[in-house]
Amino acid sequence: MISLGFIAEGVAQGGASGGYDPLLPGLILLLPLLGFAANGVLALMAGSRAADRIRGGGDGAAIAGPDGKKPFTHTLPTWIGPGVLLGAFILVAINFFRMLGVELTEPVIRSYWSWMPTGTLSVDAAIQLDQLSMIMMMVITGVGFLIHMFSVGYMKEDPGYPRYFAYLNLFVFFMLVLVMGANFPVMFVGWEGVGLCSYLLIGFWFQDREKADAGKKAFIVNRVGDFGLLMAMFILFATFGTLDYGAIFQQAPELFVYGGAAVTAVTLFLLLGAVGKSAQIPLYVWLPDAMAGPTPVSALIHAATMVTAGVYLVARSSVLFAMAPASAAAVATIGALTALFAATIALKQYDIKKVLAYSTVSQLGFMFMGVGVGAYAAGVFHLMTHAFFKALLFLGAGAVIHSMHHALHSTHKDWDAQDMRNMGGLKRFMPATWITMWIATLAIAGIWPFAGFFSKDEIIWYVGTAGAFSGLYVVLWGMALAAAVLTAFYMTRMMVMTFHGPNRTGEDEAKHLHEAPLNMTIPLGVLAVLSVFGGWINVPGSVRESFFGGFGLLPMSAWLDSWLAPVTAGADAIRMAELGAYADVSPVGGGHVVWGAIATTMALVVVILTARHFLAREVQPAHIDGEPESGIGKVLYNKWYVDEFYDRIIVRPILATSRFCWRVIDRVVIDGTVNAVGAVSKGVGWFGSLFQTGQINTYAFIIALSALVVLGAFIF
Amino acid sequence: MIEILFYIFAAVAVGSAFGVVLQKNPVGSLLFMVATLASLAGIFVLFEAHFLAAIQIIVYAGAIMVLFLFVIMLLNLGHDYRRDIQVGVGMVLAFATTGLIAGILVRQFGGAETSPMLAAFPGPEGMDALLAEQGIIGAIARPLFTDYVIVFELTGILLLVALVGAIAIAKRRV
Amino acid sequence: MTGFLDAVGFGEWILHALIWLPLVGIGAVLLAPEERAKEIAFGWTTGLFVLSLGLWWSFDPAGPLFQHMSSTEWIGAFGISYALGIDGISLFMILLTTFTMPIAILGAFKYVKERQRAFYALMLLLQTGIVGVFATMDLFLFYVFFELTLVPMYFIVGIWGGERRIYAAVKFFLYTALGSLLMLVGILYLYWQAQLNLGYPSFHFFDLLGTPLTLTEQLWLFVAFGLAFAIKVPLFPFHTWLPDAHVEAPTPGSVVLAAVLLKLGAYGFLRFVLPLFPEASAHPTVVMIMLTLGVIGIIYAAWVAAVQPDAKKLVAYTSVAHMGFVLIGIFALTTNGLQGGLIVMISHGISTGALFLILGMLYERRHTREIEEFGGIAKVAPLLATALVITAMASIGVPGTSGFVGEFLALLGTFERYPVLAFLAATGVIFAAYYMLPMVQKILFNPLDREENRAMKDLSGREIAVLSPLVGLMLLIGVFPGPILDRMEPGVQAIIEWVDEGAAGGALMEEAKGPAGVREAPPPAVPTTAELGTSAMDRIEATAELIHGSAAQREWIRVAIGDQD
Amino acid sequence: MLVEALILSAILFVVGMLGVLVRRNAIIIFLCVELMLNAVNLSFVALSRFMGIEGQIYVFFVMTVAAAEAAVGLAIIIAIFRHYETVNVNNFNLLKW
Repeated sequence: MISLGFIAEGVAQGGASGGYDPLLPGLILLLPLLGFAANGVLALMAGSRAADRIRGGGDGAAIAGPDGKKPFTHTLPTWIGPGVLLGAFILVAINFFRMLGVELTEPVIRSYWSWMPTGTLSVDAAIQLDQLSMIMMMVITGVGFLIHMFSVGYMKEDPGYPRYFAYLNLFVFFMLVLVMGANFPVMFVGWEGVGLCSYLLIGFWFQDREKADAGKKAFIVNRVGDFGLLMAMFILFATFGTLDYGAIFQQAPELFVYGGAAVTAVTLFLLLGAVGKSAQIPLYVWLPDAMAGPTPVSALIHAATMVTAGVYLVARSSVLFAMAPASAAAVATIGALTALFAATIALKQYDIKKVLAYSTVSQLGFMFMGVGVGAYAAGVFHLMTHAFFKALLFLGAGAVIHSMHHALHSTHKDWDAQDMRNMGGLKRFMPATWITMWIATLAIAGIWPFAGFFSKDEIIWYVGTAGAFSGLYVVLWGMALAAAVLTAFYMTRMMVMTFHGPNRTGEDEAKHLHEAPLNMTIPLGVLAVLSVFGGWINVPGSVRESFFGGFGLLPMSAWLDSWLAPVTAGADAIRMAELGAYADVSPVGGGHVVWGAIATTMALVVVILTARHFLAREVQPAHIDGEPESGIGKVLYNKWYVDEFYDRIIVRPILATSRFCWRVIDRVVIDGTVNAVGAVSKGVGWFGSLFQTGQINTYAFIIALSALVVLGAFIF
Repeated sequence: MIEILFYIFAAVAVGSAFGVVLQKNPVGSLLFMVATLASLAGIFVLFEAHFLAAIQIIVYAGAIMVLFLFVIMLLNLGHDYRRDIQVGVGMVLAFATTGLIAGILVRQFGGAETSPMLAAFPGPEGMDALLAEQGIIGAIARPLFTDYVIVFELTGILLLVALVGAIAIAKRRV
Repeated sequence: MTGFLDAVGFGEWILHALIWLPLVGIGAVLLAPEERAKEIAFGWTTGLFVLSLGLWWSFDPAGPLFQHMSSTEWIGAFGISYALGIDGISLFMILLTTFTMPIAILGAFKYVKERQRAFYALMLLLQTGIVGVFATMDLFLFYVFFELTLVPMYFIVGIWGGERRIYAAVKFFLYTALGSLLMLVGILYLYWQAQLNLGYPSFHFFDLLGTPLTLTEQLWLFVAFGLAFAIKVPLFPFHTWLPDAHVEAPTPGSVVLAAVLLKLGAYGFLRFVLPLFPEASAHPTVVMIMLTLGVIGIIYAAWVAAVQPDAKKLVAYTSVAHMGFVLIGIFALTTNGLQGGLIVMISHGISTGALFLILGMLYERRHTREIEEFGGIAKVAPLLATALVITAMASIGVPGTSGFVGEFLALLGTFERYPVLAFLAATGVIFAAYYMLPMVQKILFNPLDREENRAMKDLSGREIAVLSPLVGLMLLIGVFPGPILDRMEPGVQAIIEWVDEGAAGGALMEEAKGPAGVREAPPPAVPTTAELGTSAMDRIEATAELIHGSAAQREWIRVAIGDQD
Repeated sequence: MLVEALILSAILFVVGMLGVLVRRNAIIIFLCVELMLNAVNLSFVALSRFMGIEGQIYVFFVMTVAAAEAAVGLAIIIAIFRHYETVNVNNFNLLKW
């Protein structure tokens, strides 16, 4: 049914493809799916074998067979898992470079089959290739491949190794569906699919109740967002009669009123979806818990790709958001609030992954600010650079945890391998990890010339210049700056506590601390290179001419902006028409270059001061240090008690209502009514049985009386 | 003449009917019943139903009533003088009900002779002609063995079943 | 394929075969030795399924609305005919039935250990009843088959059920019988009205279609029919029989109950209530009531499901929620809504059937249904865990599974007309995760801390054979629902147009009757109403003449009813 | 004379009914039922005088049925008497439940 030729061609839709002819776009999707299928079969085989061992009284954790060698179920995924990703990445890269060479103004659409034809609705299983999806695909398959490679080293001793790669491949498949879908429903397939994979991977070690809970929480919270997305689709369908991107974005300026209720509702629902997936206030709570999954998963799903889907969604629907200024402002506001709020929590976390998780939430807030003020390219830019350095940070943290775990395991010490207070001085043992993570830290802190400087600075700049449209953005600008400062602080704090100072692991344990193997450090290295140079692809002209751009030495100027221009053209045009161009100065004066200098200086100062502060401080291991007792520290440590708050006002009331519905309404009211009807029938029967005396006279009398009645009826 | 006879028979029938109901002794009731049956047989004769009058005496008064008597004697109820008539409210209600029924029936039957519905039928003259032609036995037997032959046969089966049933029920289980 | 089917005259005998061959199978099962009964029943139903697959090809999506029509007089005096025929909607209901039956029976192999012959005979009887309901075009026949499904189910729950089986069976029977008796009254009234309109008696769907009824009449009839179907669906607040019946029923009983029997109600709404009482069905108040109840059902059932300690009861409540989606899809009266509702029906049949089968398998292993008794099962039974996760995902409507297509379309269709209700109903998507995931977690995940669970066996070959077609179909329908939607579309469009045209009896109804060509008005077997005259006396006189023919007796009757003229 | 006969039959009928209602002796109740039957017979006979011979045929059947009934009824009374040593119907409540 689906031949290779079909995969290659699909059915071309839409108008001019600008001479661009994608190479096997379907195969990009198919490869991870095949990888999933193969690894899935292996996982089931491995799982069944482990199950047999458990039934035989064993622990099921051992991988090696009787001959001491790993069975094929644990060797094949090593090649299949990363292999399909490499293949997909190569295909994406080929397509990317082919697209580079042509002027593509409209997305290239390939339709495979009619998915939901109902008569009035027609949804095709169609994919589209354009500049935005291409960038996303590059990030997904590129960073994805590196993380797969890292995982080979990280997960190789885990009994669920094949299952892990099955999930990971499936995730990549769904993520690609998300960014390649040519209409909202297909995108939604990927949207919920990645949620499902996230659920499975967070709960990968499902034997641990907390981890399984975390997966469940992620899924349910995400579903709140999915609900928003569903509603948005409904409104769009009711308005346009179609759910294809092309048709909707083309007709939106005609069928929607600028700033009208309909478009605002659509975009607010889209925002709800984005907020859920991208872990923004108020639905961010699942992401920190999601750190229960294996660390490479956190890197891939909860830092580099899936959580950025919300940003992608806003960028993809840029036309709609441009038409709904209120919603766009809401996006930016939520982004700013989240950026600042999550950064404050990160200040007081001791779990290395929790710090990174809140940092991710905070950085996603930056991206939201970017797309919220209409700087879609800037948002996507930060999405990309963030994918590099945050993946690097997570992988580095993974390497650290891996090493810590080994060390603690060697003496069976029950310390937490993720608590930074138990680390310290790791740079001696893990120099490669140390260096690469510092690069990433400087990048995320926004220090020139690392990638984060360019992307974050651009967002802050646009938020500031948007202050010309509304005073709100000036406030947001201030919050963004504050969040940037906090970022520099908590990241440095993390680095210093982890890698510097004296080692707190313990003497015996320290002997077992070691650098990660090559297949784990190579991805770190590649990502480090990207974290350095990744930002150079989108340096605005003014900056390029300044010191920060090497006085024009960079080969390109604002490449990403121009690359994404066809995608954001519609939105830009609307914004230009309705609001006008961005201002050229920040709210308090000063040009782009000036503020770039200010920002990087600020960040650098904070990094240095923080480093000095924490180097000077003596940190105690976790079991001595304990939790902060009081004050703002305690509140931050407990994450502003948001989880508890939600538990009180949402979870428990719903549970209580549920119980009430069951115990009272169902059991008492409805079933009670039913049983009451039964009881009434019985009562009537009992009353009738009173006449059933068994005495012939009574019966005779009743007969006579009835006869009298009948006769009487004849007369009267 | 016929009318006088009718009233005499009627008076006897009603009187002994009350006797049946009010007599304490079952045997007494039974004898009153025989009297009623006999006077009804007389009335049958007045209505030119000679055949029925005959079997009324032979079968009813003769056979069935004797069967009752046998049972009374078999169960030795003849000496049971205990009053078994219901008294009090039951009695009043019974009288009221039956009285009302009687009133309704009598009121309904009052206009029977002049009722237009009788016009469609042969009337006494037609019956006389029939009897003159076939005699009472013939008049009854002809439809009985033609139109009603199946019913007639079924009656035979009914009697057989009743016979078997009576034996089966009354037989003392060993 | 189509050519071959035509050559063997497939369309002419297939429906009769699907209805009556199960009864032949009963003979085979009853004659077989006790321990072979299940195999015969399985083989028989599988054969029937293979037979029914031909319908997929023989049913022409571009052809007339109703196909494979046939009609034979059954009780001529009352215009009752043995009339069969299917449209795209009944096509899939029949396929769902024939597909579910062998799977349910195969799933019962180990569960049912006593009186096996009787059990499988009843299952086959059930199949006759269900297929009959879906295939019949005659309202009286429909009622007969509708009631026929009650009897075997009553015994299946009552004999092979759990501890409170008698209570559950009686509750099931009384609840549903109450509704259908009201429907019988409605059917008879409709029949009477139709006879006045047609001039001859008939229970045929086409004859009843377009019977002129006042709005009041329609509303009353809607209540009579609607109550029967609402109980069957079940619609909140008539749902309380379902959890009891499901919990007590043996696994195959639950499977058939969830997969097919509940669909009878929704099918009844689609096939009879909407076309026959269009004005009432499109009446804003009625629609609002039905939609509101549907939405309440979705949310309420989800909430109640979430706090059930008994896994089977939980799944039973999810049925209520799913059928809520079906209801709103139907009563939104949009193409998308109806199509979605139908897909939800199919999807719910498959996924909930699979859930019950899996819970049954767990029950066979551990003899408990308490969710808390399990935990960490994924470790010892990875195949079962995989099946359960996929099924749960299909049940909560994750895209790529059948559940999503249905819920999405149903909600989309509802939103077109009733945005606020669709909004509320869509929250069911959230609550679906809220009830299903904790159950999955408590059964499959969490520590494997009970000794009994450590010894649990994974799926056997038979169980894999039971579950894999279901799981495969969930994914297949999720990805390629197109062929199904295409085939159902004409039927759905017809229903919408019938309702839109209302009681006027528009061209489409005539068209539907026309090309089918099978049905013509039979010559009147008894005097028509017109001949009978209108006054009660005239009718009695005429009737008396027919029966007796004697003027004298007529006079008697006249006197008897007190007519003194 | 028809009217008088019908009235007589009505009177006999209600007297029989009265007996059924007020007596407790099963045999006498039974006798009263016979009385009611006879009352009906009378009306049959009286009407047959005007309406044809069928009335007498019905009476014939009624008598047959009465005979059969008497046989079975008395057998039942005997069976009951053996069990309860009485024929007072107040002592029987077999019809209950």
